[in-house]
Amino acid sequence: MPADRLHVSALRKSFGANVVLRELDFALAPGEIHALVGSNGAGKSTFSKILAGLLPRAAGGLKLDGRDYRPVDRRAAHAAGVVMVLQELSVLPTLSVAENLFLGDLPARFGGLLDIRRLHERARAALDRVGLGTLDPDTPASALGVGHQQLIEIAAGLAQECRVLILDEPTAALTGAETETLFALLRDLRARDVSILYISHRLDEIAGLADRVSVLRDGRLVATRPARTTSHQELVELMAGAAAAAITAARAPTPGEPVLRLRDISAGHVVRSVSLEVRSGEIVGLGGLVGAGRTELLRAIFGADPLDGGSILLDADAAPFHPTSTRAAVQRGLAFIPEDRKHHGLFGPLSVVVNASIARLPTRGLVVIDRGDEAAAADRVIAALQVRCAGPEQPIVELSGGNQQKVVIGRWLGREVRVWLLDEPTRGVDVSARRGIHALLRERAEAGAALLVASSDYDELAALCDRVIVLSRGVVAGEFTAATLNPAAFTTAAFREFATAPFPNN
Amino acid sequence: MPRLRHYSEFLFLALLLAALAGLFGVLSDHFWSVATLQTITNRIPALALAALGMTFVLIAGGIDLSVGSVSAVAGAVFGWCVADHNLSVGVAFGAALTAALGCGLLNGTLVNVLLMPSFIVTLGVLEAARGAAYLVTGSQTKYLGEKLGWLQDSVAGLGLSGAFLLAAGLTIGAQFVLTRTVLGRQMVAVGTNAEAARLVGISPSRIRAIVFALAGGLAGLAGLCHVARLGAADPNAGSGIELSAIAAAVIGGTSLMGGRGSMLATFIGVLIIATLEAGLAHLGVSEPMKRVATGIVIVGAVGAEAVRARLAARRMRLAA
Amino acid sequence: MPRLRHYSEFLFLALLLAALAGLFGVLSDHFWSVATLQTITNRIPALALAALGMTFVLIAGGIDLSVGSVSAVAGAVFGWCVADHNLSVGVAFGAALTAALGCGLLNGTLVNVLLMPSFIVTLGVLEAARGAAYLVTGSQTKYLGEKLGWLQDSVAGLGLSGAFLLAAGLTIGAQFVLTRTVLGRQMVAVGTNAEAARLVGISPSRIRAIVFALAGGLAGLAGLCHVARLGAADPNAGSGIELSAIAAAVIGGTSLMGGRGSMLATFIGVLIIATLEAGLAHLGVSEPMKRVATGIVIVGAVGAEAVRARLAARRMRLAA
Amino acid sequence: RSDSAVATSAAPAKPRVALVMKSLANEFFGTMAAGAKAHQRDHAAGYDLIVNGIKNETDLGEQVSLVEQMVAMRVDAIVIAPADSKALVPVLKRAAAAGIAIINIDNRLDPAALKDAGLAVPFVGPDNRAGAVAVGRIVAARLAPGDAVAIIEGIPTADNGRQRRLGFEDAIKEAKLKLVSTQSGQWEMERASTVASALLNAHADLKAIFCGNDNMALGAVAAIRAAGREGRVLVAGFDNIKAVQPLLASGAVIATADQHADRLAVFGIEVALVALKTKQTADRATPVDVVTR
Ligand SMILES: Nc1ncnc2c1ncn2[C@@H]1O[C@H](COP(=O)(O)OP(=O)(O)OP(=O)(O)O)[C@@H](O)[C@H]1O
Ligand SMILES: Nc1ncnc2c1ncn2[C@@H]1O[C@H](COP(=O)(O)OP(=O)(O)OP(=O)(O)O)[C@@H](O)[C@H]1O
Ligand SMILES: [Mg+2]
Ligand SMILES: [Mg+2]
Repeated sequence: MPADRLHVSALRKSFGANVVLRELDFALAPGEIHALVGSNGAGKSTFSKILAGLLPRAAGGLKLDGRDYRPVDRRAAHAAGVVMVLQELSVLPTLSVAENLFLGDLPARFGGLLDIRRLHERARAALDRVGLGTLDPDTPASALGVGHQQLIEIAAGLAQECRVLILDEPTAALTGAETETLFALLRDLRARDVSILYISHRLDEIAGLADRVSVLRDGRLVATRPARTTSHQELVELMAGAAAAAITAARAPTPGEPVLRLRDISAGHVVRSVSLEVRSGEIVGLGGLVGAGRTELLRAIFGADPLDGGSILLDADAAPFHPTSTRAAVQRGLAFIPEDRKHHGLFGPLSVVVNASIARLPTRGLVVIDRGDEAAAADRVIAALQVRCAGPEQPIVELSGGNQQKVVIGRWLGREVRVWLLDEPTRGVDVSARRGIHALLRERAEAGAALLVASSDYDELAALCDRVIVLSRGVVAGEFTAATLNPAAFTTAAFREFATAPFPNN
Repeated sequence: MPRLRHYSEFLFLALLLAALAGLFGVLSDHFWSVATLQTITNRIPALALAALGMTFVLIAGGIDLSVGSVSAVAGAVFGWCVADHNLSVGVAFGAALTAALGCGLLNGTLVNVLLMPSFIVTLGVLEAARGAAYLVTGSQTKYLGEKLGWLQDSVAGLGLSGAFLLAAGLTIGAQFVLTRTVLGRQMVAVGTNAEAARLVGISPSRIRAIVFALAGGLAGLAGLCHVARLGAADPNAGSGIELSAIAAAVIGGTSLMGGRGSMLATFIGVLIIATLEAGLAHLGVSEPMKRVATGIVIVGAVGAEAVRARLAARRMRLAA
Repeated sequence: MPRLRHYSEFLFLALLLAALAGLFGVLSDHFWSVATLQTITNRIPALALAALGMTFVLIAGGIDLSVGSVSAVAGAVFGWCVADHNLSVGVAFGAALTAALGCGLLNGTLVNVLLMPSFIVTLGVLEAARGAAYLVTGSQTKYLGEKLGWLQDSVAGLGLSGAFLLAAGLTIGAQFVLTRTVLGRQMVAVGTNAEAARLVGISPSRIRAIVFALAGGLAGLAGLCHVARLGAADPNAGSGIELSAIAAAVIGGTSLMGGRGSMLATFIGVLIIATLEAGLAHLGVSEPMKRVATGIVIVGAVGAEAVRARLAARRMRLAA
Repeated sequence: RSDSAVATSAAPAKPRVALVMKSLANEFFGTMAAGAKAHQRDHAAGYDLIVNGIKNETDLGEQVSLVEQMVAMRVDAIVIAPADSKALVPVLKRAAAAGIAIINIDNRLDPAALKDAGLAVPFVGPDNRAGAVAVGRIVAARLAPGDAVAIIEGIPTADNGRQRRLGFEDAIKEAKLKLVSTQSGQWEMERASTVASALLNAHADLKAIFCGNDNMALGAVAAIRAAGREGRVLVAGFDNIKAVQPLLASGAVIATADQHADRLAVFGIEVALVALKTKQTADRATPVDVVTR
């Protein structure tokens, strides 16, 4: 193997008292795809941010092509040829897609005049590469769903000339089709001698894509193995540090009475005439391509967006439940986990306790918060979902993405929830925690709740759900049971309404 | 850790106040006296009450520019009842507070129904309510004499006025509501991230309606304290008080972006502003220099706290 | 599609303006006249220039409460140079603009260095700059006569004053900067999400320094237009103009949260406010009713636009 | 501190007089304060002076605070230009109860309110109404009965503003002129200019504008110039500030009233000093002179 493209030795980083990286050694070869895995909070994002110049102050040695490499900011890293696609979405809704793609480097004439023609040309080329060739570069970014935003971020990263490309969970919001487009691109880059550091919790992707895989645990690199020959189970054990028992969620015996019945629901930009049923004890999956309308459907049921038509029936009620507000929905026993964690789920600067208790505050009398109970409830959430944090008083922004997600789910455990509406519940959650969450959801089902889970991860749908309903451009395009579900049929259904372009704008 | 941080912030504010008082004590002969203290405590209630309401609104992510005008409306209604229609003080008190509460509810309703930024809604209400105060009084100051004297008189033995005790008591109450009740927590949640709050079943509109109503009601009380102090209802009362109230809240560490604030700290902010005014008057500083000094103290107080917070964060990072 | 939405917003504003003008035309006899138009165009430049600067600052995610005081500083310096020291108009002009620019840079520097919210920094500078204006003029109005007449005189044949043409030209220039230059897009980016902008290599401090400097400079020009119009430099000039400027920007659709705004729309906002003032004065409405009407128009204009936008979004969704 | 205490108890103390003004940023009150300070410098042995003003003419609370502050400082006399005729009465009553001599200058305290409070305060100041009548007559002399005129008044809640308006109205009635509109310019040049522009547009036959102060007169002149009606609309002001001198010379403003601002506070202080010595007080009318070119 030739000399390392990137060489990291004894890298250390801590936030306050929280030591995140300890004596980390790592090497990235030229022209390889190197996967990096580890449980939530292991330090993957921190590590890659240091490489990309986003966290300049860290101790230890970094070498790029044999030379000392000390990027002071993202620009310096770009100049050295190191580009990163961030885990957190940072698409700016007030700018156009094209402007978002090249924000750091807008093409200009006469020293400051925006060269719109060149901007659009470059944008079209960049969008084309990620399979969004039909998207108008002038579209305001505010009109894009999370999946498309993720693709824009990837396109922006790929548009930079680079020798090292870092992708932090790029597929977390993507479905199978987009993922395949991305992988083809990455292989192509590898062929052109670009080194790729690929962070993901989807272990199944890794064998097919990466050359080597490294495992991070508690800020240390515990192993680097050839990707193709390392089994899923092996990786999980390396990540967890012990033989983790494979928890396969047991299927519920028989679902009970219907709890949630949808009749001809129309809502949002795409959802039309959707009818479905979820029974007590049942977990129903919602699959589909990016932009299929899963999020819009869930939000409409929860009263977060207006319902444009159709009716929702709860339990055995004859009268439809009209969700006039989320407050009414919560009081009626509904719970919702949003896909956009940062904007719709987190109270960033507030503590883990406050974030964990906000859906149900324990009180003495009617109005006074019982702080003891509140702390105890938060501790229970932290324990039940193995939330990694410096303490319950830590602001939740400082937690890693996966651990934030655990708190967002955990906050509902104190309530009697009849219907769980989960939008991408394990986005950015590590394998063992994902199993934990799946087990938790199964347990809720067994306790009699009805669960509707939108996920872009086929394996998650397959592993978790009793039934899977596929949406295609807002209509129901297929329904599978655990027994009949298979990737080919699933994909056919998902594409049904998108005869040509997957983007509705054109 | 956040607890501790809280106290050090508090201590810092108290030090700032002490430094200011000390400075004036050195510069002026009679500054340190019971009488000065009384002047300051007399000046405080109206601003403190307005600032409490402002802090509620700011914490919930809004802003209320109308507090000054609303306090004038309350005073005007009180004057109209008592001076023009010979109604009893109790009835007038009730009518005045109802009017102020109404203005607050109007603010909240407009913000909720039109989904407009509160800055602009309350700017509109600032104008309209001032007009209303002029209309109610016929643009004339109404002389009332000692009708609200009980608010102004010092309470047995303490040397502090009823209005001051009311303001101090309400500050403590407001702090309790903010930190210990479900409502307070929901205000913080809505101010931090209204959409996330909505998605856990909190109604941001309900919270907004409540904080604007509180701000209106407290502004009304502020107006009545003002009336008590002047012995007259003046339709121009309280103009510009909104900026002082915001300054007090921000000096006290309340975030203009919502989600963060403390009533006790706002109260210290009010004390700082009142001490500054009293001290400058004591020195008989010229008008231009008063303006310059006020500007410097506002920027300085908030700036010093910002620098302190950054240094503390840095120290913590380095210690780790 | 975004283009189209933009135009419909614009059209709506123009309709609002027309409706207001129509209303006054019906209510008052001589309202529709060349003279009224001239009054309005004379009134506009100062507010328009201040509002342009404000829009830049708002778009970049800040707010500038000091524009009124800064415009007074510029006027005061001009008056000091010309009336007290017999300097040439050119020198005085330069000195006045430099002073205003300096205030703007001070704002930007304080915001960047102390990392304080611009609301509070500019509130402090509002006080301090007003004090400075008093100091420079010795708290006296300086009579200047026609020294800046060329700004006020109507330009050959057009019947429009130089100041108006300057303001209109700068509006177009500012709109161009905002939408067609890299700097403008960076302002939008910083105003939308300063952290995300920083991560792609834009320096938010640089952008902030620029927008506050622009706001200061434009406020200075506004102050000079004011001086030209009144033929006198008044240290009390421009007080309260910051709220009118904010109202104009917001009526024009600028977001107080940053990231969104249009200079042309701000200009229409200024026209709406100027028409309202002229119309109310034309009718000879009493001061209280003026206040009430102003409040209603501010809330009404922004509210109507908010309702329109929501209806349009709904229609689009249903049509899709 | 201790030595000053000794000084106070030893020699018969110099009386301390507090001058409480409206906005010192207003040229008129600035001149008043400057006159008082000059007087004190010349009579430094006779008394000490503390001058304070408020930021905003409508912020009564601040002025009340100032009075309380002066009580706290145990001054011997307060000479006050009240920002409001009624609202200052209660606090002045408290000051009087603390044994401080009170002298009212510039803007007269409301007699009814004073009576209600059982307080007697000497008023030393000009008769604004009479001054306005005199100014008004000069303008009226150049007009014919039935001519259209307008008034731009100050803040309607301020008594001196009201007195001036009433004075103008008296003169207008006397000369049988037609008053077409009265609007407030809030004492400000800019607002007055906006109002004047609208008046000029709405009333093509307008012959004169009476302004409650000179700043507003400057605004009115600017509006007249912008409308191209120089020489055809007469303007009258009040206060005789420096900036109005060139306009008086050019005839753009034909008359204003001089209340001798520099001596106004001095008169008050003199009355206060007499009162401290003799415990005798009486109203004292100060001169108002009409100023024309
Ligand atoms: N700004 C910060 N301040 C304090 N602690 C932080 C900060 N950023 C990250 N951390 C901590 O560093 C640790 C590692 O976080 P990091 O985001 O690198 O994890 P990760 O491996 O990417 O996890 P995930 O899979 O959940 O994305 C976490 O414990 C987190 O709480
Ligand atoms: N404001 C808008 N204007 C136009 N189209 C919109 C707007 N908001 C959303 N859409 C479109 O509506 C479609 C439905 O989005 P939704 O988020 O419900 O899909 P999804 O299946 O959850 O996909 P994902 O979350 O992976 O993006 C998407 O194509 C999205 O781009
Ligand atoms: Mg991560
Ligand atoms: Mg979705």
